[in-house]
Amino acid sequence: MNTVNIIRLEFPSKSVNEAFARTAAAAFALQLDPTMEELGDIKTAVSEAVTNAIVHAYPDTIGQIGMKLRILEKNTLEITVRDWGRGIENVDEAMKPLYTTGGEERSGMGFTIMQSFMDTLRVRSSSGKGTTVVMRRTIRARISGK
Amino acid sequence: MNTVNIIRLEFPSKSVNEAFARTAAAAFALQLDPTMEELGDIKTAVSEAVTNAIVHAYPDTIGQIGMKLRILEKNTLEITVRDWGRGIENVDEAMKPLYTTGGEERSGMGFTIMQSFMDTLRVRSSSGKGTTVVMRRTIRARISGK
Amino acid sequence: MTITSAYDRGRLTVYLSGELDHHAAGEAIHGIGELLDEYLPRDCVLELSGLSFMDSSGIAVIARTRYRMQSLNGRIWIECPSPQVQRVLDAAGIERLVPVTSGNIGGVR
Amino acid sequence: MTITSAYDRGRLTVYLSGELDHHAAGEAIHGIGELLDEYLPRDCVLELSGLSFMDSSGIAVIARTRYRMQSLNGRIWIECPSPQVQRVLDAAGIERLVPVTSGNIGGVR
Ligand SMILES: Nc1ncnc2c1ncn2[C@@H]1O[C@H](COP(=O)(O)OP(=O)(O)O)[C@@H](O)[C@H]1O
Ligand SMILES: Nc1ncnc2c1ncn2[C@@H]1O[C@H](COP(=O)(O)OP(=O)(O)O)[C@@H](O)[C@H]1O
Repeated sequence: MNTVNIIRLEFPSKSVNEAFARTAAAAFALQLDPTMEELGDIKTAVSEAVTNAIVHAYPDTIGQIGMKLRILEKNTLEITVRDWGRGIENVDEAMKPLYTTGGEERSGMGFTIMQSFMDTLRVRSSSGKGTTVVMRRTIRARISGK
Repeated sequence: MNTVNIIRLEFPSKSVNEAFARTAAAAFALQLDPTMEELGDIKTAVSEAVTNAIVHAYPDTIGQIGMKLRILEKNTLEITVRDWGRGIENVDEAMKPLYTTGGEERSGMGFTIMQSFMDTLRVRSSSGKGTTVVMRRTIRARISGK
Repeated sequence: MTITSAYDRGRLTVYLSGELDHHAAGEAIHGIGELLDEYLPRDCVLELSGLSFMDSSGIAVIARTRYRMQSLNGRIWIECPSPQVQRVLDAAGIERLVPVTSGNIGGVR
Repeated sequence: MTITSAYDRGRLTVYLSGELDHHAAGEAIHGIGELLDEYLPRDCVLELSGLSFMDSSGIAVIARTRYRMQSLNGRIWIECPSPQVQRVLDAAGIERLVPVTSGNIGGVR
């Protein structure tokens, strides 16, 4: 698919950047004229993916997180969140609802929420090398003047 | 000065990204608990710098724009906007109020506004190679609970 | 994120407002824990109308609070989530654990 | 950015709302130009209360509209800018060219 627009971001894995990342993704998504509900879904999914990189990829250090926001043909938003951290040994198991290696502050519902709020979710990971999460959501065209 | 937090962004010089860039900068600036007025000033200065890269650096093509957002010690926000476009031959002249090489859609007030809304403004440019604008603004500490 | 509370005859109402993400979750778990320790309430109401954003970190806060209320042999429910918060509650299937009411219904279970 | 307008006995009021940046400026100049051509007004009021953001591109829109009103031998003023817009008007020194009123004062010059 052709890229209509693309933004690349990079930031350190500080939890204060969770809010920045989801707001930036929402600001970009506005170019597709989403509904409030679609915007909320996108913010939530980004928050989950970025939080995972902060909490799980770099548990004891501050590492770098990359985010790529793309608008593809046919009103599709693609969000890629990438880290160069610990990686996931068994992705299928990690994606199951309630599965978590985190403490009492984690619910094990992050991937489940990304999956239910986005149209597609792809996770690639390699132990010790990092994780890449790619999510897509098509924004329905609205009959409206801006 | 030490860097407390840093975000790097890169995006193509499409005018639709002006709104994205200023919203992203404002979302980051929120970490310094600014007033509405300070937030408005930051958005405006970013809009001017990014618009210049879109309009003047790449007049006939789409090029890349880099933006770096840093929080320094003592509540200071530093914003760097960079392009690899046409460059400015005479920076002193270009920064004068009303000076513009743009058409009727430009006012020649971009640098003047950046200067009056930010504490410091530094412009480096080299003809044919590109322009870098570095702006700083210290956010006054407020007596408030979050 | 901000926590305020009201206590009346055995019922503790905890008002969460702002954005509840992982950055805020530790503070929320700690703050709610201190309130529960102080009042040892029979009912705990999580009033979420002021919460403009919540992700799965909020689910962990709710699950943790439910666990604490169970150990007090008390009841817990959620009131007035915004649409975004409701969608996260739905996706996580929270209603199987904690009832959600859209209005201030009081002693509903 | 959205443009609406009202015309009453020689006075055209142009309501700008949303965000007026370079991305929107071309459309604004074009839209206001068409309104001026249609009504050839004696007074032109730029009512900016709905404008949530404006940068120097808005200054160019105002300057261009002033130029057109001069060629019609008419008057022009700005009404009700938000604080952010007022700060940009101030920084650009627009009051030397176009009066700014905070309320709907009518035929003020
Ligand atoms: N970026 C990542 N790097 C390393 N491990 C990850 C990453 N993302 C997820 N995981 C693993 O997958 C598990 C499940 O993730 P998730 O469904 O988001 O729930 P939670 O974050 O609440 O644990 C995590 O507990 C962690 O073990
Ligand atoms: N990034 C840039 N690349 C090339 N030229 C620039 C750049 N930024 C500014 N300039 C030059 O400086 C002039 C003045 O800029 P500015 O004060 O922002 O006013 P305006 O954008 O309205 O022309 C521009 O007209 C242009 O010639």
